[in-house]
Amino acid sequence: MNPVNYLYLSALLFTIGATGVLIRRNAIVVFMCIELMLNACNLAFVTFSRMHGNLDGQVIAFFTMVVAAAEVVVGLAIIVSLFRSRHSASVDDASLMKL
Amino acid sequence: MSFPLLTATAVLPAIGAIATAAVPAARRTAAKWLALTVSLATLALAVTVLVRFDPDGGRYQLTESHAWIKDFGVRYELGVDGIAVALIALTALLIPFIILAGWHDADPLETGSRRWRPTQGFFALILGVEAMVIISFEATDVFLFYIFFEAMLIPMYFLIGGFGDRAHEHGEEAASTQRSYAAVKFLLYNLVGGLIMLAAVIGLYVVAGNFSLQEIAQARANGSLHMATSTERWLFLGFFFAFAVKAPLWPLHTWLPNAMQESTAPVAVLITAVVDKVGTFAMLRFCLQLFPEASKWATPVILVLALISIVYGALLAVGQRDIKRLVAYASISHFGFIIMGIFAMTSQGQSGATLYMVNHGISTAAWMLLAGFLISRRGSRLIADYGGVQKVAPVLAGTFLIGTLATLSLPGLAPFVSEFLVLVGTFTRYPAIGVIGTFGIVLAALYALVLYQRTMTGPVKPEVSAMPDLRARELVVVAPLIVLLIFLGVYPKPVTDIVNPAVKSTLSDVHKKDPKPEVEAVAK
Amino acid sequence: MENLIALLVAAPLLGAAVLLCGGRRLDAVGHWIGVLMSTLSFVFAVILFADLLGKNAEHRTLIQHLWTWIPVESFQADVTFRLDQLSMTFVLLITGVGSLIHLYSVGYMEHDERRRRFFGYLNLFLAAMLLLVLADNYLLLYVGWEGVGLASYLLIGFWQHKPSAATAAKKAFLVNRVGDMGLSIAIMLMFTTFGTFAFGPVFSHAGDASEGKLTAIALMLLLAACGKSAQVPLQSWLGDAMEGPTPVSALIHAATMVTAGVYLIVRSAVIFNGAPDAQTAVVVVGAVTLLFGAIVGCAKDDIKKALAGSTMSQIGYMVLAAGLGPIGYVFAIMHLVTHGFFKAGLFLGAGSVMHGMNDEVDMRKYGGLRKYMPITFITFGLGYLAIIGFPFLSGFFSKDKIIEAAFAKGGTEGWILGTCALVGAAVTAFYMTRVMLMTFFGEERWKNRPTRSPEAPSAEPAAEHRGEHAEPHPHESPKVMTIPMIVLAFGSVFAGGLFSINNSFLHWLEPVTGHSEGDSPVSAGAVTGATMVCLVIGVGIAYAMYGRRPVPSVAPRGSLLTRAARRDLLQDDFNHVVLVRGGEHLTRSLVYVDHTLVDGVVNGTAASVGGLSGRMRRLQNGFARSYAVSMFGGAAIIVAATLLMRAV
Amino acid sequence: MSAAAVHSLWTTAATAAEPISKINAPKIEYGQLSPTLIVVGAAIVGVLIEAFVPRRSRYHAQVFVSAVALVAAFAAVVALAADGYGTTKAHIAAMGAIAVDGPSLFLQGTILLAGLVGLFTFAERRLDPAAHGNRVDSFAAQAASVPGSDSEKAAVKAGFTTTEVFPLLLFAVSGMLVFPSANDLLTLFVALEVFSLPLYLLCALARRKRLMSQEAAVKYFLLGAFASAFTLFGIALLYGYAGSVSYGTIARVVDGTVTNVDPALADTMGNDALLLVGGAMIVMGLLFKVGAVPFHMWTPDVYQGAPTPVTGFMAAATKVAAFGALLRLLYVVLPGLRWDWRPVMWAVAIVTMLGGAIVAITQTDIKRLLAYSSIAHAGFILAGVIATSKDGVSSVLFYLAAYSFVTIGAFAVVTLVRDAGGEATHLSKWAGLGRRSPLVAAVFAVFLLAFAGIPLTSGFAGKFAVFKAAAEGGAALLVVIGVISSAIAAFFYIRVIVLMFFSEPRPEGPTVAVPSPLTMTAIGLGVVVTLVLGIAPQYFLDLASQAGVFVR
Repeated sequence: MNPVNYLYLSALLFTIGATGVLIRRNAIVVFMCIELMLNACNLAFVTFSRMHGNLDGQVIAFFTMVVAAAEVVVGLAIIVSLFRSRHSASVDDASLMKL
Repeated sequence: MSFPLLTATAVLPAIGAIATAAVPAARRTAAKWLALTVSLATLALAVTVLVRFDPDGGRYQLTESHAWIKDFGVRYELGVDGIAVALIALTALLIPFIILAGWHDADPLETGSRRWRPTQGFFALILGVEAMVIISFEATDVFLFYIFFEAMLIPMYFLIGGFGDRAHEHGEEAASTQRSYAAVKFLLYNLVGGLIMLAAVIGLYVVAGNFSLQEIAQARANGSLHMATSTERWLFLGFFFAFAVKAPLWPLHTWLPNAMQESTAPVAVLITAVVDKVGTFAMLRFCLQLFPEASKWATPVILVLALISIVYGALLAVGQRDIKRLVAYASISHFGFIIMGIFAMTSQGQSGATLYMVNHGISTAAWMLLAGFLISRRGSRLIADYGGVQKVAPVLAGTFLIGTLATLSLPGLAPFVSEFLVLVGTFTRYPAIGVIGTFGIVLAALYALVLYQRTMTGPVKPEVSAMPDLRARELVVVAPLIVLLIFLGVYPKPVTDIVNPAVKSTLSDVHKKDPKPEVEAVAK
Repeated sequence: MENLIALLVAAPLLGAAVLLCGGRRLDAVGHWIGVLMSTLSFVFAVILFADLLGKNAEHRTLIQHLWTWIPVESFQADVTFRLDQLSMTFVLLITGVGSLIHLYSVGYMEHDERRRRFFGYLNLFLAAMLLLVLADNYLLLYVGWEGVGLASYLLIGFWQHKPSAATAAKKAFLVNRVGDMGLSIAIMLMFTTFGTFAFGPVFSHAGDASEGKLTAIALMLLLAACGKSAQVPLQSWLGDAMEGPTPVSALIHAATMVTAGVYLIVRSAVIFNGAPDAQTAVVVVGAVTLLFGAIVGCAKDDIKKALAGSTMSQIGYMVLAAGLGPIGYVFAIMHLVTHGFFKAGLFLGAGSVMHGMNDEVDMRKYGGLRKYMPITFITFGLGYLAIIGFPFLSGFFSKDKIIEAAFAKGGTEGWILGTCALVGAAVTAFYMTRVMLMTFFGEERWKNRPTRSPEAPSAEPAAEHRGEHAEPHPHESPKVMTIPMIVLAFGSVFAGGLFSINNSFLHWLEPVTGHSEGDSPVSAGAVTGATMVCLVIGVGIAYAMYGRRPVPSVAPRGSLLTRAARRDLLQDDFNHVVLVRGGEHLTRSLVYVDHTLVDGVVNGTAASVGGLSGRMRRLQNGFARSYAVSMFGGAAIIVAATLLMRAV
Repeated sequence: MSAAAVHSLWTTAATAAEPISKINAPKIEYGQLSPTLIVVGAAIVGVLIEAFVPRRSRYHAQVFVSAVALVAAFAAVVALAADGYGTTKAHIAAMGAIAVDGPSLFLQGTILLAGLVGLFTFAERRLDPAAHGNRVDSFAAQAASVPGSDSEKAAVKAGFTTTEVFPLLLFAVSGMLVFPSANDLLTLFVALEVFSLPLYLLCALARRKRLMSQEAAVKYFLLGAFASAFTLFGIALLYGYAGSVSYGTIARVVDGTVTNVDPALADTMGNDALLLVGGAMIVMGLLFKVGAVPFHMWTPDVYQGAPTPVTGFMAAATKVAAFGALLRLLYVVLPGLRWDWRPVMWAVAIVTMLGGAIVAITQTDIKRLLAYSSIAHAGFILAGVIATSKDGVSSVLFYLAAYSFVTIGAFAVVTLVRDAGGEATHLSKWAGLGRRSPLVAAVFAVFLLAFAGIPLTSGFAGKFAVFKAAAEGGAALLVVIGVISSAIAAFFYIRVIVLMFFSEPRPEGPTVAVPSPLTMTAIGLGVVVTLVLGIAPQYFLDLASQAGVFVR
């Protein structure tokens, strides 16, 4: 099967993730969508790695996972603290600062 | 190398400014005296420059040159020609009078914090402006000039916005808002002009590769530096715009009335008699030398604008109800004459214009300062609030009359010489414009005499009936100026001798010759 | 001997400086300093005159170079004096009459606390006037020209507390400025034509210049002359100028300054000779003015205004003569001198009358004064006879010559001008007789009536000291005032004759102005006869109107022409409507434009940027997701753009 | 372990020439990476301090360690530069992962100094009134406790302070050090995350106005993660295009000067969409960090919400690092694409300059105002980036150095103006400050004038350098627009000055706290640098122009 299809898939996932970021209110969900985008990237890396026949892409995928994990740590910390002080995880409620 | 006289002339007031600002809050009088002494010392230095300058010598004298910012092709290059010398002398001469006239203008009304020192600030700022103006007269490096041309806006801005007339018809709150409006207007106008010039300066660098006036002018002359016509025109416009804002030329003039109206009389004098001269001076030195062709290309338009300034300014002066605004519009009209003389491209025109800068400086100083004394007595700037002052304060009225006559350039007083030279110089090349320009002298008589009549003559208004006559300090300010007006009106030769050679070489830069008369009546 | 010339100017100038800067401590002696200085100047003049007489005609030109004034390349203005027959004549007239009027003023201004200043101004005037006639180039002449303007401004407005005076002064200065504009343009034209404006080279090369240029120069000079000499259309200021103290009217607005225009034209004779069209303009102006002035003179009830009208008309004669070219130059000057005597005399007389009548100026409130102030009556009467051209008095000779010259111009032109001059003579006779009769004859209309309604402002502050609202007690003026009047009366009687004895005056001036006898269609005798006839007619009508029946003490409504004439033939109304009103509207609208348009554009730009800012600011709505949208959109655009770049 | 290393491993395996057991260890030039390593080490030490040192002495220990580390790292940078690594010995270190050359050293130096000055403002403990006798800094007593809750009160009462900010600062700095010198896309990405994550946290740690602070952190985090996802996808695409993430290789592939093209590479090379889209997405990620329109929208909110010391540090250092990376990317990786990305960058630069300046006019909060001004400045710097010339690089370097000090100084001044509710950031409260405390007002005025680019300040020198480079690069239009927008910008800087000096002080106006020597140093350094770089910039311009060459 032509690896290019995986690229299409990753692009699709990425777009889905991006759309999710744009339309979902709940910070957690938004964050999940971002994770989805990252994983779309991973898929792309691996696919390209396969196409070019070198390992770089696969190695990068591991790096990405680590980074994603770190992001989760930081992100959840922030989001949770926000949730605790506002009792809501909606990104739209967090709009004290504007204009 | 010899003693850097020019640097000293510029640095002394700068140091004086810092020193004055450093005087402790309690010692206000000390600050005043310090400032006065420094300004007088500067005057002494300026006189030394005047003496050391040899009219028949090289074009730029007392030159200094040091590397400064290599990457920008900027050098610290100073040098003076006749025109610069005359204007430096004027500046150094006027500052002491300005300081003396503004002796009490900055005494604090309310005490802010202990560290709030308006008086020190006022005089320090004045000295700072003097330093920057002088160095921009001396700079022969475009970039160096530009820097101070721009930088002097800041102290001026604080002078305009920070210090106003004591009494104000609408109360202090309104006054301060109007003041800051005027200050912002002043700063924005000039800043925009300056930034547009900055673009042109950068362009000049891209074209020429350095900023040395002499090098570029020589390169232009011997053709080693060729500019595309369009480039030259754009650059010229960039430079001219900034100078036209500063000068100010119609229709870029509207900042001046506000600025002069809101600031105290001495500061108003500083604006119109000293700072604005940098603009006209720069037209003469930079526009014509760097972009001769473009200057000639733009001449017709500029002359028309100058003409409009003359008539328009005079007519608006007639229509004013506020003494200071009237003086401001009169100045606009006068600047029209100066610019007309510069771009007439004749030796009479340009010598006249240079002379005009000096004379206008002195006459406006006298007129405006007297107006300031008048205003400080009655606490109103409205012409309608005065009348019959001549009866109660004859000396004030008499000196004011002389200032008035100088403004309408009565023969025998200095401004007449320059105004006539400008008109003749213009007439020889553009008769029509010259003729229309002469209408200016009628209008000048109109606004000047109207002001005098409404304030000084007629029945004595009760509010002015107790008005004291000129005090000793005020007389000390005014008398020398008036003497100077008369002297330069009767014997302007010393100035013209210094100026003529410089004008000659400027004209040779633009490859212009005076038109020949129809009949050779005088044997050459 | 040349070095004396500078002293002529220096003496009064010094006087002025001392008096104006001296301060109150000089109040006691100030007036005498003034008199001394002017007399000193007169003495120098006499010495120089003697010296000139000692020389033969062609060496009667003295040049004194003082210093180089404005040197800019080819533009070389020097401070140089030139004393030749023409300027000598003027110098004598100015210093002579000037000194007399200084003396007169000592008495006339006795009660004015600002007398010192008055004499300072008078001296200033003398200096400027002398500078005017002594200058050797037009630019220096211009200095004197504006200098006298300034002096007249100061003196007309001497009683500054009166708004009318201040306004009149300003008006005089402004109208003169219009004339000065002409002079400055003329100078510029000379500079472009000849490369100089010094008398010598200009006159010697005038022939080489194109007629067009000469005409332009000449017309500009004429404009200047109109301004200074109150000729139509710039005559409007002279009437108001009578707001000034009477000595001022006598010296400046009768004898000397107003004749400067004539001096200018005669001085520039060479240029005018080269520009026939300009000469035509000159004669037209002269003729029109002499009738205009005369008509105005007939209608005025204010004695000074009446005299002012007559001055206007007499100067009209002079200008007319000057316009005739070499035929007339000499006689223009001659009439100028004689007029200087008798008109000054008349004004001083008028002043003396006012002095005695609590500063009343309305002739309808005079009458029968001859027995109260005999000296004034006699001197005034002699002046009167002189001005109407009574045989063998000064006016007779000078005016007669001018009328002859007018006819001598030849052709229809000659006839027209001659007729105008004759009519003028008749009218002159009429209005002067009218003045004479209303003032010194008839019943005493000032009896048991305060001369002034209390609300009307006093003409002179001095009047307050003299009990203003009381019934006047006409009395003769003190010696210090009468002596000058007597001297001037002598002048007005004999000067003309003196000049005409074997044409001494003609020979004196000829070298400067040149002279030519025109070919007159009518004999000199005929002209004289005609003049006499006109004279008789004029006097007759006047006597019929004002001698026979009593004069109403309030002016009758009068005919349309009379009413127009009272208002200077509506000249002021025209000025007011066209210039003043129009000017006001113009300035007001310009102020508006400056505020809304010029300033508005800038403020508008600023405002619109601010508005834009306000609108763009709303995009920052605080919602993280909308920020993400903008990022996403931006990314999309960038990607698309990059691809597009490659595509195209 | 860098990608190149892995690559070599794979190929050896494929050719099967040698047994797999033989792995040649990567060669790391520790000396040349010392600046980064020092900072990272210190950061780890900081973490240990948090773990083991008793609370009361943590603060001093942390400050000491951080200061020493930053100074030492700076010294190391200077040493390297002196050793000629900036110019002659410039080369690629750490198996092609890190470039040690002029720009990276210059930027690292700048970042370290900015970090040091930032550290001073972090460590300031005199501004906030002592809570229950404990001197406190401007960070939350206990980040975990809910705002307004009892636990928070308790924490405040106990005088807790979040000393973790210092290791966080160090981690951020270390990431920033790597960011501009990264020589392959993977390192770039990792560095990006390494300095972003600590900043997200720091933003959330304000002592007062904690809700706003947390909100700022959330926005910054979500948008930042969003942007980095784009970057990562872009990296993926570029990798797909070139078959490698090392700058050199990609550049060669882009230029078509690559050797041994295998069929797969030949296949992807043909597909420019990969290259263009990938490049665009990476650039977009970087533009987000520098806060260029339209990726700027986080800037005002985050700048306003974050603790002011953090804002100052962030505004300065992030810009430096991000622009460094952007320069390297555009000059080393994508010069072959110049004709594709220049027009786009033109557009971005223009909208950024104008947008920033225009929106700033109507701001009423000093921190937001400065945020927008930083956006406008990003636009100016982009103008220099676009020049694509040696002058362009050096001018940008100079501008960044000049700008960062002004920024930190300005925000440091903001921390001084306080009222009951903490910092008084609303402009109306600044009215008449010049009357109350002329000195502070004057200093702030100097910074504002530098922002406005008035001659004799560093702002002018930088602006001139950048515009000059742009003009020489044939971007005259850009210069004109830049000039216009700086005219607009001047308007609101002046507005603040007017407010401070010409309007009457309010009775209920804020007080100006007298800071400890730390903040004073920060501000003083800002003023000095501003004036020195304004009046005698030559030395630093030389430095920048020497450092203006990338190694590839």
